[in-house]
Amino acid sequence: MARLRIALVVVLAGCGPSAAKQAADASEELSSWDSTARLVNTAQARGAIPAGFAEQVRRAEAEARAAAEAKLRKAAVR
Amino acid sequence: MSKLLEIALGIVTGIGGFLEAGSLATAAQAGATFGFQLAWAIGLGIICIAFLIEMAGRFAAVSRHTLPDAMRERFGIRFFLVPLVAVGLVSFLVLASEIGGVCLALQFASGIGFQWWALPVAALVWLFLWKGTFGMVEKGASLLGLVTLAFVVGAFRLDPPVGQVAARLLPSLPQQDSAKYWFMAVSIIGASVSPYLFYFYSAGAVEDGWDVSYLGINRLVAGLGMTFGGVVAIAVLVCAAMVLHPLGIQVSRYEQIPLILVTPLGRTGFVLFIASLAIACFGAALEIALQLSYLAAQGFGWRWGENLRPREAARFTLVYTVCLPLAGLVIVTGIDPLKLTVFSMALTALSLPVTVVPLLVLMNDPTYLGERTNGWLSNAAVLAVGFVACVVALVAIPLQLMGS
Amino acid sequence: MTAKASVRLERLLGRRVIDAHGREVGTIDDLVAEPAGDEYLVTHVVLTSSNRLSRLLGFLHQVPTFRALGLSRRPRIRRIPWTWLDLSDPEHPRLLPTVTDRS
Amino acid sequence: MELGLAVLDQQVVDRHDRMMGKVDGLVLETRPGEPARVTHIVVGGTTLLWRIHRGLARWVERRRGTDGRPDLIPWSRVLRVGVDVKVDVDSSRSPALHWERWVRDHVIGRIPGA
Repeated sequence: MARLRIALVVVLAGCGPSAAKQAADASEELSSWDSTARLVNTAQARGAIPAGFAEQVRRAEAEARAAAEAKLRKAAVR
Repeated sequence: MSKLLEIALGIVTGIGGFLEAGSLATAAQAGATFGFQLAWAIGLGIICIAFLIEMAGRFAAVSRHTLPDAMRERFGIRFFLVPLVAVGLVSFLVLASEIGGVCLALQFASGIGFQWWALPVAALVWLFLWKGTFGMVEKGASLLGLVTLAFVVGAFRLDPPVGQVAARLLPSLPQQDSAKYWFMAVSIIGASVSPYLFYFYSAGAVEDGWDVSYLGINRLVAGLGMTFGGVVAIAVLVCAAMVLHPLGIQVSRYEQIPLILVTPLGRTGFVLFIASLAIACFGAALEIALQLSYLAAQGFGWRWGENLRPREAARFTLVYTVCLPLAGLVIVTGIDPLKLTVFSMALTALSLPVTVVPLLVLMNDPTYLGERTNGWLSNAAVLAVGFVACVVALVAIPLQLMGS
Repeated sequence: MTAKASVRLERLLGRRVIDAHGREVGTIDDLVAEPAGDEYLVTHVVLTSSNRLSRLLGFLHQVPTFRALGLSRRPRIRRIPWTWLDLSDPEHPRLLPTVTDRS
Repeated sequence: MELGLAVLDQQVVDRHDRMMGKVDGLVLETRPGEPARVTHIVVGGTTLLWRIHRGLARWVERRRGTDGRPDLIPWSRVLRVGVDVKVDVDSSRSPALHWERWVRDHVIGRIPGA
């Protein structure tokens, strides 16, 4: 059992995402939010979504951006 | 009630009751990230759940036993504890996810943060169960759930390449990001094959007093209801694939999901999305909370029945009375409901062998089913999906946890 | 065992039975009772293997798919008469010395 | 009849067909050199806990100073063994339903509309 656990940890550590992969993920996340913002702006301009909801998406965007940027910095340090 | 009406009602229940937080979130994420490519996972999940629902109904109609009751008497308490704990734990997490779904719908509509809604929503679900009857919970929620057909309308409005979607019903290997791909695949399968679905269905068949004359209805309802229900989930995937995928938008927050219906249907789409999310998740929360009560009561021999007055089935009532506020509290903590949902679905996939193999042992036991034991196809199909999903989940979940 | 005593069936199930030489005979899986007038009398003890893996394989043997794939094994079951059991210590059932050499 | 398979863990219903628990245990009377006799079925108390984890059951009994008073129903009161086990008793006074009554009187019954 103990040997199995050690093996598992080794395998998982080996498969863990590299710094480069993490950075790529984070920048993908940022560009995803760029597109989201554009989509929300168009929808709001069309009157398809209420201003309150657009505001909620922007708040979510800000939070997600902050997290992704922190990840980018961390990846750069590594 | 005429049989034809019952079949129709059963299929409607299947359609209206299919979509819930898990299938909605996983299909939207998959469509956004991988386009149509993961449609096969929904298809596979539907085949598996249709077989399981048919089995649960057949078992109830022929043996007059509910599943937990039969598992306890057939396997003894120690072995029964394994599926009991697995199904209970997974169902509880899914319950929290559904409450989260309702709360988000309310947040989108009102602007008040979702955490604030968690306890009121849990209380409202509780009130419906406290006052309601089984028929109301089962049929009422599903009829209202037909609003989720909005996704099918939205998908057609977007004019998707039907041939391409159909081609993706066959599994294919990912070109990139395989860790994410397989994690999403198992989450989708877990969302379709939630054990609460067939446990609830079996309890319902016993509550409604099914006998062998219902076997034909059961087969039709399981097959057609789940297939049409699955169409709704595929429609969600198509909407996300058409709206979000070309823009490179990945669904990392719930707030992005309404856009898949706003783009084809405008303001109506926004309203329909909120209604769909709220009703589908509320209906699922009712069913799951009730199923947790059934599970405990039938496993331990307590008096049970949603049609009894609460004081006539006190411990049965106690289970949902305790579980609902606890599940509400999970959401109050402010945990990301989308992450919670998707993770619960992956865990469901992981637990499939434990939840499905005991069921298959029962389904092959002539002491319960006489001549009507399972055919080779149902055994093989369910086992194949269950074990493959579990093995993939075993690899994909740790990878996903490390990635985020 | 001299006079009447009572034992609990549920606490016997799953117990390992050893013979008079301390060798393991198996695990108590069930008790067989026959009707006698208004009563039920326990006549036989069903023993299975004590090995966890072979019990799991025996469990899976009930699903035809596992049988077809060879991923299961027919459980090894023996029946012995109830009167062969020495239950003077109900926590540690043994075979009576007189039958140990016969079995 | 295999007692573990056919009787143990079956649903128990009283003479009015009201559910009162599962067959958590069976009492056997042993006599030297003769077949044992089934004397009682046991419902409730710590019986089930003994089967799940012996140490835990022992601990609970020591802490609470009681075995939770399971209902010992004489085998002569068993009316039938089939889909469930029907017994000729009135469950409204059975100790097997101690917790059901407790929950009813102290929790659920206190909520308006119960």
